[in-house]
Amino acid sequence: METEGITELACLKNVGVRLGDRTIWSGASLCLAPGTVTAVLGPNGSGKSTLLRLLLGLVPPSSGKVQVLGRPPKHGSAAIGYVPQRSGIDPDLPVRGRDLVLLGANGTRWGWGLPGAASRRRHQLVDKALSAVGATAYANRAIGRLSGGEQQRLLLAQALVSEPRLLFLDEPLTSLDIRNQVVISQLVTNIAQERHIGVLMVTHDINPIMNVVDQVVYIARGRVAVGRPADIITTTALSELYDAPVEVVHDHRGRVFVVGLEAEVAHPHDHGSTGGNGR
Amino acid sequence: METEGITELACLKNVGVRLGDRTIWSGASLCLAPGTVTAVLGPNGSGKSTLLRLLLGLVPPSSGKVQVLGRPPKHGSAAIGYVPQRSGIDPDLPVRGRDLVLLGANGTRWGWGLPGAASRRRHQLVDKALSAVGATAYANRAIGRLSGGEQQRLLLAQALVSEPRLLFLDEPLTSLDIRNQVVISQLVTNIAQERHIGVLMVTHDINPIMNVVDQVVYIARGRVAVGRPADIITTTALSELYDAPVEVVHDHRGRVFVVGLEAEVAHPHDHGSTGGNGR
Amino acid sequence: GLAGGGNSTSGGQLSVVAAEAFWGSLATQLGGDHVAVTNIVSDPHQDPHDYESSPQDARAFASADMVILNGAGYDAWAQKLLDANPKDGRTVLSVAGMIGKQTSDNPHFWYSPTYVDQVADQITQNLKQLAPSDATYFTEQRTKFATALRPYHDLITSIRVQFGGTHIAATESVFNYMSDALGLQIISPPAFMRAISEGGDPPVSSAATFQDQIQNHQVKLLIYNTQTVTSVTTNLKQLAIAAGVPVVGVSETMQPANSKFQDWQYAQLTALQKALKLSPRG
Amino acid sequence: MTPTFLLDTVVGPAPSLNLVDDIAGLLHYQFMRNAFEAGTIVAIVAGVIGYFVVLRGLSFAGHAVSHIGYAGATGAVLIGVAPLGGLLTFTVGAAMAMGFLGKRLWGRDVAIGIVMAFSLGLGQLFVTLYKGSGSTSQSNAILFGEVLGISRGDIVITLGISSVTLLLIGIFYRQLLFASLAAEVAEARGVRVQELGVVFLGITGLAVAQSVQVTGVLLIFALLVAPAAIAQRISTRPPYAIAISVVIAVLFTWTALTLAYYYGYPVSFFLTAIAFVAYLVTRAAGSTPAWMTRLRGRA
Amino acid sequence: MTPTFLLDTVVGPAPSLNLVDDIAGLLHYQFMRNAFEAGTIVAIVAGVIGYFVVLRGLSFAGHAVSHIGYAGATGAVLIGVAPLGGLLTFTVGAAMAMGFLGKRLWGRDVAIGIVMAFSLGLGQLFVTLYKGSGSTSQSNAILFGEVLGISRGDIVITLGISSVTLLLIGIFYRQLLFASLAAEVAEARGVRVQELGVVFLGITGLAVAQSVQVTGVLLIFALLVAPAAIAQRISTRPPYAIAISVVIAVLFTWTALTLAYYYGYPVSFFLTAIAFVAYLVTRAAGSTPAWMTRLRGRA
Ligand SMILES: Nc1ncnc2c1ncn2[C@@H]1O[C@H](COP(=O)(O)OP(=O)(O)OP(=O)(O)O)[C@@H](O)[C@H]1O
Ligand SMILES: Nc1ncnc2c1ncn2[C@@H]1O[C@H](COP(=O)(O)OP(=O)(O)OP(=O)(O)O)[C@@H](O)[C@H]1O
Ligand SMILES: [Mg+2]
Ligand SMILES: [Mg+2]
Ligand SMILES: [Zn+2]
Repeated sequence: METEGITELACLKNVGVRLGDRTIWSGASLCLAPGTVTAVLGPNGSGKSTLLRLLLGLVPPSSGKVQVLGRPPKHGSAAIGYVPQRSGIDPDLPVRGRDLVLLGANGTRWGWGLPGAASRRRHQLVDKALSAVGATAYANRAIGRLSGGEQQRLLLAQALVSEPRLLFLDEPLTSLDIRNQVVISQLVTNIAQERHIGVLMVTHDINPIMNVVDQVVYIARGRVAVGRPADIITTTALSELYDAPVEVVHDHRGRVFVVGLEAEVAHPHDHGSTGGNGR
Repeated sequence: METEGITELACLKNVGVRLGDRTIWSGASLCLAPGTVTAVLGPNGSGKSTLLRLLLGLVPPSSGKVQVLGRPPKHGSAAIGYVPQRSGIDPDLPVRGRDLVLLGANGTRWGWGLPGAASRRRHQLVDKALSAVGATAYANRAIGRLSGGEQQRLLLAQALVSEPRLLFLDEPLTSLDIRNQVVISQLVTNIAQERHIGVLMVTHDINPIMNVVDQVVYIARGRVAVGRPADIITTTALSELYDAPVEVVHDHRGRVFVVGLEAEVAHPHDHGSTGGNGR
Repeated sequence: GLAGGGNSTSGGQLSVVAAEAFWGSLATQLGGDHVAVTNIVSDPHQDPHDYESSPQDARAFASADMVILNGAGYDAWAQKLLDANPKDGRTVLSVAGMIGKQTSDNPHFWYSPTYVDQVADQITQNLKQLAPSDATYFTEQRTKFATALRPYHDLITSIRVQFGGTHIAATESVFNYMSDALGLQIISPPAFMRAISEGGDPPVSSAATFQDQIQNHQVKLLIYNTQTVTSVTTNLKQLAIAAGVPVVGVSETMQPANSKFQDWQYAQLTALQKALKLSPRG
Repeated sequence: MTPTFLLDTVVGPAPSLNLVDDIAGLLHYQFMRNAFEAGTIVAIVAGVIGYFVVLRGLSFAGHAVSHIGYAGATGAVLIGVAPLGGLLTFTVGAAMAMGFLGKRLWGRDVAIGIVMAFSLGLGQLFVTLYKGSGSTSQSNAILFGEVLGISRGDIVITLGISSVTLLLIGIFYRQLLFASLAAEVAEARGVRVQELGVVFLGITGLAVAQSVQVTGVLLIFALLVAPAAIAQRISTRPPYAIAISVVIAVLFTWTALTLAYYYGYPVSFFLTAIAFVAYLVTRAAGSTPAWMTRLRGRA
Repeated sequence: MTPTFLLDTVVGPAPSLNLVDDIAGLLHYQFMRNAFEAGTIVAIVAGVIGYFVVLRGLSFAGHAVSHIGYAGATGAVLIGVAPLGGLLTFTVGAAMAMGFLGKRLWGRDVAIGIVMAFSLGLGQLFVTLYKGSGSTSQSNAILFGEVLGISRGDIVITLGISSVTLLLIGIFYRQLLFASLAAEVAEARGVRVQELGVVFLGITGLAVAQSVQVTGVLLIFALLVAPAAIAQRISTRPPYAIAISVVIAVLFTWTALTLAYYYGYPVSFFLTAIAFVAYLVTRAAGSTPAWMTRLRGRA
């Protein structure tokens, strides 16, 4: 953050955003540097997905200045890899997963796409990406019939294969089994460093990405806080952010875990309710 | 499990299931007892959601015997609350979240639903459920426009309000912020105990439900293992199950955490690949 | 040919509404200045998906003293407009009803010189009943009209004498009554003509037969309905022209729309006669 | 050039400024009274069924039904039975076939399209097979109603079938709504989603086929789609939205009939134009503005 | 009763068992040669465009376009310009309006329905304004082609417009596919999803309008929907599925023309019946069986 300058891939300066007649959040200032991973955290409905859509140019800022890859974002960008929160893939979609991934590589291009060196290279890229997310086994099956986690991995492969300069991932670990949560967060970090791209990743579960994050963006109660993980992932800071007692614990290898303090949690409006004791 | 008998809400005896031309899993035997919470764990595509759909009677068993609420399941059941993995709610759906929750209470009934004592009681139930999942604030907005986590909570409220004897939740904590993960797993346990119903919950993240689970069902590699959490959530058992080094750690309060051992994890087919170093 | 708003019996005139202008033309000539005639011209070949009466039409039917319909399903909409407005003392003349035809019969009754005379008689009779005091006037008008029709009848007779028995082709059934009257023999495949007049697809084999009949000069001329034009009929027309078979256009409704019935028919018959004379080989 | 035409055909009686006189003028003719009555009944049914048609994305099916009845009536004329029987058999049968073949949103329009095309093809065949002429005029007469040509008998039949339709919708109301909002959950809860889809298409088929017979194709189709689509933008509460849809449908019908009476253009032109403009306006307004939001908050 | 009718009308030449003779017989008439040529061109275009029509759930739009052209042609006749101009203006214009109003799958059928209803209402108005001058038959002739009435000139025009259509699809191919499979992702990646939808509907409008003019409404619609729907059940690889769709469309056309030649029923009946049966068979077979799975594995 402190090194903000010409090398930044994307910057927000005092930005606010409105959807419908509601102000989602305002006063956000942050930058994404090449080779870094930024985690976006915050309670449901705080506007994390909206931040991604703003950076993609699919939602306009209501105030402030947004620069992405050197210009204000507009109508998306072929240089940005994107995994949405909801895939919206129809169960009956009669197309292979592999084809969706291939479109990640060439779906923004014009023309039919003749065979040739470029096409072969793209097919190799697709194979690599499928293998990296562990989707090779089911890449040739109709995508709609796949399980939630299988679809999620194909969407990730689709984003990786696009050779992006920025990677926006909206809860990319959703529906993934533990093992793949680890594999894929590792993968994303490696890619960020090797290719020198910026990664912005929305997540609720800090564990799988704890040691790969360079910057944390917290969105809550209409405000956006940005900082280093070490400064923000503390019991005090998180408890305040989530309006709930959150404890940060460390295991015997020194890694960090954030745990809600179950005993003390109760719903503010309806203390101790179980949602159905009225029967 | 050992107390299998007439009080069981649902039982599988040596059941197998096929989808298309693939055997998803076979040889599953398990029972759901009233007042207990069963967690379903397993890698992506192992057939967890399929187990739920089987118990709902939406997928037929290819072998073995299935009994749910005293008879073989068929075409779903009004006595079962259900939260699917993918909501499939259209972004433009012009209906309030509250109405969906209300349909959870009366959507299987015939007729128009005249106002009266029963109707008032249902509306109270709806209000309680909304408040329990913390959805009161946005329950009157069009459901399609809500954030992923907000929709997820409404789906949960919909399942809770149906006064079910069985509750099938497919990754119900997906997209929920940490705080609500805690609130809702607590809520589900309480309901299971208070109302004496059986809960079957698919999850990847064991943490939020670790201390509420009575039984664990592991599905992997076509086999289904069932046992007490203490027997199964061990470093050895899980590492074998997930085909990956998994460590089970405890924090200073004595709670259990399952952590993938990142340093040792690599994709089996493509060791050390980052999915895109071919560029 | 647009319908006026003609409200009920104005200035001592009887108000007559004709569903089709060709019947209206008869009524106009038979009623003279004692009758105000409103014609509801509507294209019979319109896709019923795309057809609708206007409120003026409905009002005209509602307030008429006498209504003339073709019937036999040809103007079912008109029957509907009548049913929607039951009115005492309104005379309804359905041509099909009068001559005892069903919905399954060829409804192009105005192409039959016999039916035309019968309808004229019936109109006169109805007018007399509606306005008994004008009875003599209407009798005079009927006589005048008979005179006006004479060239038409004479031409029919002359064609029958000269060309009776000749084989001809027709793209659809509009001309059938007239060809009977003329003694001409339409040998085109009935399945083809039926399909065209019903707005259907003609069977391939019937199209092939039709084409053969033209190219092999089995027919002396082609009768062509200028108002049910499809690409198939256009093609046949061009084929006929190429093969030197004369093509005579006939229209379903009066052309031009404001002409007199007998002038319209006479012009068509003259063209037919000319074509028969021109036609190569007997 | 158009203005000339427009001025040219304004031949209707001019409205006075006296409301009572104007209404009396409007209802002077039996055909206008009948049109208002039957139009209102049809509008109410269309408003209710339309809510579900729009919610379930079934406009195509609603339209296809009017084509399909045509084939049925032609076939009935061919084998010599009452065209109305053929109409209803074909319509309800085809609606059910559509329902069975197109369970989900995706691929349903294919099922509708193929069933519709086949029905039309059969209609063509029937026309060819029919020996006498006049099969089309005969089935036309049965099939395509005219809002200005409605008799008292028509109104009684319309009222009867409409009541049945509304009753059926009432019976299936909550299950239908559940299945439309969250099909997978509804299915899991025991709602027979596919069967319900078939039944609903059958009901729609019945309602549309009988309305087409009375008021014509365009009127019923426009009333089926536009009021419900507008209502869904005004209220997100199903019962309110249905009520709004009914009110809009009735208002559209009355306005179109009145305009058509005073200016000599077809009722269906006014109705579809009103529907189109109203829909555009709602969409343009629907993006956010405050009054709409307030309305939504309440309704 | 039906069998009597069926036997009754078999009036075509009987096929010999000699293939060469049969083909020569089939192609003896110019109109049959033209039908085969134009039918093949139309089938190819329908096979390609149909793939996207089915994938995007646009069958209704494909059908609506043929209604809409009618209004345009009638309007053109009314103001005295060439009907073809009115046809194309209305078709492409309405297709674009549908595209703008119906961005997403949900609510799109409403947009199509309302635009279609309004176009039909306008057509109605034009007919009223032009009453009595044979306007409709003139526009009918322009609008509704017949596969048996195709001239050499028609073939040239068909070939021209078809090439343009295929070229446009080729240009937008990958973006169209991306937008159809995962609209949100494609939009984020910079594909102009909404504009593309409008353009695609415009292309479809062009292709359908011109095919309707040559081969008729039923033929193009059945070819647009059924072959693509079947192909999507056979292969999950887009290029293969498109190729299969084209092959099926061409085979359907040839089979229907041949059957219609030998048995005296309309071409459109055979085509729609073949399409319907083939679709049912593919669906019944599509549930699982081994051969299909093997085929899928390969294609
Ligand atoms: N209709 C179908 N035909 C063939 N295979 C299917 C079908 N539906 C699902 N499958 C496959 O069955 C397997 C099990 O699916 P299921 O959804 O039960 O997995 P899951 O354990 O819930 O996975 P996840 O954790 O990703 O949700 C997957 O590999 C999926 O691709
Ligand atoms: N088009 C819209 N109009 C009005 N409000 C909207 C619209 N789209 C989203 N919202 C609201 O904006 C808020 C932020 O949504 P967003 O999807 O960004 O939340 P999020 O932080 O990603 O939540 P989650 O963790 O549940 O995914 C939510 O309350 C949502 O209901
Ligand atoms: Mg989000
Ligand atoms: Mg699952
Ligand atoms: Zn249509």
